[in-house]
Amino acid sequence: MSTRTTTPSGIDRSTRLRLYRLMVELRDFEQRAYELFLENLVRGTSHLALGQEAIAAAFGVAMREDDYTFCTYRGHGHTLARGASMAGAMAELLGRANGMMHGKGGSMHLTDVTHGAMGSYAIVGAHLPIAAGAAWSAQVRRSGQVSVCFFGDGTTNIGTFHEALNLAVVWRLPIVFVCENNQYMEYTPIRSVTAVEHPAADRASAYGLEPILVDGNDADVMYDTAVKAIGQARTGKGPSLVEALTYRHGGHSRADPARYRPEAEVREWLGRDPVQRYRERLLAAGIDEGALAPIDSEAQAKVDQATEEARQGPPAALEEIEAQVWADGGSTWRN
Amino acid sequence: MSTRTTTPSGIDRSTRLRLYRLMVELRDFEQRAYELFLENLVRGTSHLALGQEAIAAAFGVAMREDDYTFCTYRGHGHTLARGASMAGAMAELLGRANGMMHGKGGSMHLTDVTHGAMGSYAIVGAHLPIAAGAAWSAQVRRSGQVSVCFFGDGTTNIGTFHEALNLAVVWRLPIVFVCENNQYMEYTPIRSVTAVEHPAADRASAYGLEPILVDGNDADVMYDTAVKAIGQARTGKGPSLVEALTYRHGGHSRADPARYRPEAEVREWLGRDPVQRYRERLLAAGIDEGALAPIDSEAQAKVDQATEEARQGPPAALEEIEAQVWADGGSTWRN
Amino acid sequence: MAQLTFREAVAAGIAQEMERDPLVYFIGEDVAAAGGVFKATVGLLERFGPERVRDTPISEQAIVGAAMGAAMTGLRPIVEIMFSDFLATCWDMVANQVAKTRYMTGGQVSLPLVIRTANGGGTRFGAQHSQSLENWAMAVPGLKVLAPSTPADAKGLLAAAIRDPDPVLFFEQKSLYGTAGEVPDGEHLEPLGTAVIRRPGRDCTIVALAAMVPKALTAADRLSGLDIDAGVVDVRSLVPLDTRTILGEVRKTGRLFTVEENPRLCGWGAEIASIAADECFDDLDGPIVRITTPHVPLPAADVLEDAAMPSVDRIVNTVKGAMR
Amino acid sequence: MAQLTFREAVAAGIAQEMERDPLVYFIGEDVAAAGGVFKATVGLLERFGPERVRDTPISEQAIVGAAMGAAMTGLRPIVEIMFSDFLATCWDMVANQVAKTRYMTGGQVSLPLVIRTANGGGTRFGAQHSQSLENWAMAVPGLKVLAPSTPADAKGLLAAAIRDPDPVLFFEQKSLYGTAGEVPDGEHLEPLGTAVIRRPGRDCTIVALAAMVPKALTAADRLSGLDIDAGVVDVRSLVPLDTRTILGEVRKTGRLFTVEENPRLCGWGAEIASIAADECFDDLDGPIVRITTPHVPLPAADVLEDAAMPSVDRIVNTVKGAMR
Ligand SMILES: Cc1ncc(C[n+]2csc(CCOP(=O)(O)OP(=O)(O)O)c2C)c(N)n1
Ligand SMILES: Cc1ncc(C[n+]2csc(CCOP(=O)(O)OP(=O)(O)O)c2C)c(N)n1
Ligand SMILES: [Mg+2]
Ligand SMILES: [Mg+2]
Repeated sequence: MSTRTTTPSGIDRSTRLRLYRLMVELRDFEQRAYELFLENLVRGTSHLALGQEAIAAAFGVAMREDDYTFCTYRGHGHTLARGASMAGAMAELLGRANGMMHGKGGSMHLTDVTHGAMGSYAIVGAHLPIAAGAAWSAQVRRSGQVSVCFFGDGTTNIGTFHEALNLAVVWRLPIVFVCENNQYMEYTPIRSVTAVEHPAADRASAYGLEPILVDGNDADVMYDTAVKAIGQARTGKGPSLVEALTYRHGGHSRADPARYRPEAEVREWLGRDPVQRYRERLLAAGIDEGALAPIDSEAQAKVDQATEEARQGPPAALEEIEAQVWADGGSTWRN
Repeated sequence: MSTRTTTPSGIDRSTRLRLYRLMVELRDFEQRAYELFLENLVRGTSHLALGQEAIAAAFGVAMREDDYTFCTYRGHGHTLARGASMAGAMAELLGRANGMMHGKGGSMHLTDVTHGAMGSYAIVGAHLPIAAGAAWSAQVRRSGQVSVCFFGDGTTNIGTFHEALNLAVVWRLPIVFVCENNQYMEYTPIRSVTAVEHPAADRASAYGLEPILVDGNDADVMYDTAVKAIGQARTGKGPSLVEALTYRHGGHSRADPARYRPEAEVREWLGRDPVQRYRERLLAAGIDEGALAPIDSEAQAKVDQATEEARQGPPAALEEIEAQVWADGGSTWRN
Repeated sequence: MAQLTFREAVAAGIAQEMERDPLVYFIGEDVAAAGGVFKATVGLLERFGPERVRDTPISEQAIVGAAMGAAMTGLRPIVEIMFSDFLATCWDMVANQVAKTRYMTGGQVSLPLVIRTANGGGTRFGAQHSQSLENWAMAVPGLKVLAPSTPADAKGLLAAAIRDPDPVLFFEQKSLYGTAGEVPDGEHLEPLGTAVIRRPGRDCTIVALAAMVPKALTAADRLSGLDIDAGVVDVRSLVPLDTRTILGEVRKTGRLFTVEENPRLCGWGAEIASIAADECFDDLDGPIVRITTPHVPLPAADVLEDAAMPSVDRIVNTVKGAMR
Repeated sequence: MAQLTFREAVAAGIAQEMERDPLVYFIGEDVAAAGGVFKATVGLLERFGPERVRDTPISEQAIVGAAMGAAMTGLRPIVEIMFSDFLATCWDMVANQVAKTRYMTGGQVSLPLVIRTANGGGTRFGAQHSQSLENWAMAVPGLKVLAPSTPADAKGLLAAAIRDPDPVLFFEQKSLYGTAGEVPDGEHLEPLGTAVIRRPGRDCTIVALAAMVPKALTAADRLSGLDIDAGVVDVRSLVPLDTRTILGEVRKTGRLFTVEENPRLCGWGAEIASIAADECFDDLDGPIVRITTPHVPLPAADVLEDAAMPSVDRIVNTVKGAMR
């Protein structure tokens, strides 16, 4: 199996600029989140996807507005890529009242239903069946919506992966499963605990699916892959399972210095930074610096503004503790 | 993929007679169990494997005395095939004090540790990881023991199947996973809910294993398959996943008339009865009626004797209710 | 009023709501073509078709997970988990995902979904198919929990659960499936969060659930012959819990007994006993006594199972002994 | 005596038993090379080698299942479930297989295995990584359940759990990992089934567990300034439960308060309160009061999490209010 690294389809200029913009925004947002963590403003844990931006951005651009995203605790990018409020996300990381979930969920559970970001799930594998359920709902409501479900390499070894894939294929659901193979679980390399080399692609045939193994650090490849898989789902041709090879630049969670990774490996992957690489490719393709520089500075400004808004927010409100257990807004369990 | 139906290896006469004897015993035992159920003596549920005897018998004959068997609620045959007491099994079905587990487990949980029958498990899929654990134990104790784990086609769609297979391969455990594909779950055909045609064999590659699809109604084929897979496990070459095609003659559990199965299908499979077929093959191979008839009558006598012993047993003893929760023999949870 | 069995009442409750609301879907193992292993869903496939009534693979996590995803996006799914014991195989979906997602998202999603399941012992299925697990669900914030004792409640509470905007665990006691009773014709709904005084009593209050209700009623009959006027309250809704009705009775009689099918520790009986020991302390005239299965897995043999579970005899003797 | 942190004491307890018994094996996610995500198993891989200390795939059902199979066949496995919340993903293995198999087989198999897990809140991880779930385990017959509050008990109870012939769920409160205390050098074992009176008291008894113990002790200090002499009992072993010590104190003081980190319904506090309401009824001078987290999933933001969990203030105010 070999990974595709060039884009065959000739993606148009404006789409490529959208891809670039989105990647830069995700990068800047997470770098800022890391700075705020160093300032001790992010109280809870957080899991950054620095280095993995091409995947979230490509799907974000390729999805229809009413499609569904399901992602993990490493889901800032996937959520923002759907158009969710950056200030709302940042405020949630800081535990503020103006957070996307009023401080009740935190970094690991970013959700913005109005933008189709149906939740970030913190128990490995749980969201695969849930995403399949959203696809089932779309199917029987004949809404044409597609469900896209992102997860890591380590997730391919847990039972829900298997159950969700089987159900999705049997019911021919409109869903795209996207495995972001960043080579590691928390601190353990995926190859040391997995029966096959490519944890998702080598298992596609167990569900009657084609293996799809792509360069997850190439925004064009990811975009083509997304368009194709989403198109297949939307036209009733059923699920896909995509394995995108990538790497996280930093540790698993905020406090992890990631010393378990060989230096040469880290260096090699930093050399394949999806943002830098895409910038160079766009320049090489004749899109000039004058088109890219404003995107860079607008992204910074957007993150600055979001950070400012978030920092202005008051701490989460104590009434929230007993709110929204039930649909009536409260938490009463007795009369 | 095609299933093997002839025996290449020239199994010796005495082994073939052992295979035949064991199959006949399992057949007679379960037919008797069914009669006792009709007499209303079997109070709980029971799941018969009439028609599937070749699989349990072949592994029973091929296993070493100290190897481990893990099976399901449909496990009378797998347990008896290890040499467990027939009277103990029958008495357990009748809820008697002389039952194999003193009446505490019932038909679905037959266990005889002294004969390596490590339990019958009634939650679909649960015993696959447990069987892998026994194999892990054998591996690190360097005991040379092999763990054999039987389960149904429907079990291939639950998460534990996936988790156990992956772990077994990664740790290269001495285990044989045996999927008895009898075409149905309870009342639902396996093909209607499974993403691939051969629920186990088509998934072997997801764990880097060879697909093994065999005729589960052919005792010689099953025996060869067992010898090979067990040998591989015992010599440190790791796990196998065997899919054996078979059919249950009756319903899922004692009260199921199995009307959901097409008549022609039932007829076809009854024509492939493993016991009858093996008898005919042995006769054709020159083993004469005089060698087989005594086996038939000895098996009947053995079942008669076991039934008699079971019926003589008093009802389970009330002290058992609070016994053996803990290793001290009791159930005390407070002082 | 028609005379229906409990299992027929279950099917009637589902049918009533599927008829009313095209967004109600029903999935589970062997529920469609076979009508359920307890025959509690017979006829639904024929009536509502294979898109709305579907058999699934054996994969409880996928079943509950799929229902959750569907509930978040506009359907009102009903799922069957064949035996409540199997809830353990999808407990993460139930307890960590379904129960918590509305809260964690600050109320962004609603989860109108019902998980129906066959619960409890008395059928000689052994320890892995006989548990009474309503207390597992009660311990998890975010789940509503119902367990009817009559065919009428099976229909009315199930229909109300389907219509409820929150996730409901609906426990159907296996030993009740064959019992029959009057069930109102036409639309029938029973409100969540309401206990029912099945028998008023002056001397003591027996609080029971599901299959323990008929046993408690028989015990109360026998106790009246011993000059003990015992009332019986059918909890039927553990979450929300009708503490007003329950404590009202306890305050009147001054004595509380609970009858639980589940094993001894941390059951719903302990919860109700603790509430009474806090809020009715001054009204209590004697110890609060819980009658439960001992803290053991349920044995399979008929004589053992019958002796392990609370029986009418045990209720009568316990109450009699404590009321001396 | 050495001064150790709670996390160091956990590692010391494991090391003590692995040194002693070559059949003790230890598996889990990120436990070997990384020394555990809470650094509670640092050094074990180096000391005992990769055969006995092993990293697993992310597959909790396989982890617990494998440990069970190994325990049935001669090993004494220890497994780590990284966060107790993840017990839900393998709850069938824990509650239906591990807990019931000795019983169902009439005692044919022993299951000497320990499931260690990081439990509880206070670390801003949100609702899926902060639950206090010792009551889930307590509700299942066949499981022993421990939750230490000090480094010394972390070592001594964990070592005893490993040596115990039955399955033990060992809950390590995340908020205690960084706390330090004296731990006996050399072999150290604390017996299962024993509660400890951390502070004798005349006026009332506060029963607490794990991270609630230091809070209860601080609250008792403050209450003594208000002329309320409150005793504190550290339960530490929920199964077996030392009712003798607990009820002994309640009988002396006549007042019982429980302090639980878990949500309101069906916690161990309800169990102990119910036992007291039954067996010490005549000794009680007032209502039994439970102090718990409200019945909600735990929120993530620091201010919300702190206000939701029982605090020293809340304990002081509740006891003061009830003792008036
Ligand atoms: C069921 C479960 N087990 C363990 C964990 C702890 N955990 C959180 S993230 C993680 C690693 C996941 O690896 P992968 O799927 O590759 O995703 P990545 O973090 O690399 O994006 C683990 C083990 C969990 N959250 N849920
Ligand atoms: C987790 C779980 N789900 C459902 C069941 C109910 N159940 C018992 S047997 C069975 C069918 C199993 O089919 P298969 O694996 O093919 O085995 P067979 O009965 O055909 O031998 C089902 C669904 C169960 N015991 N456990
Ligand atoms: Mg990864
Ligand atoms: Mg089958």
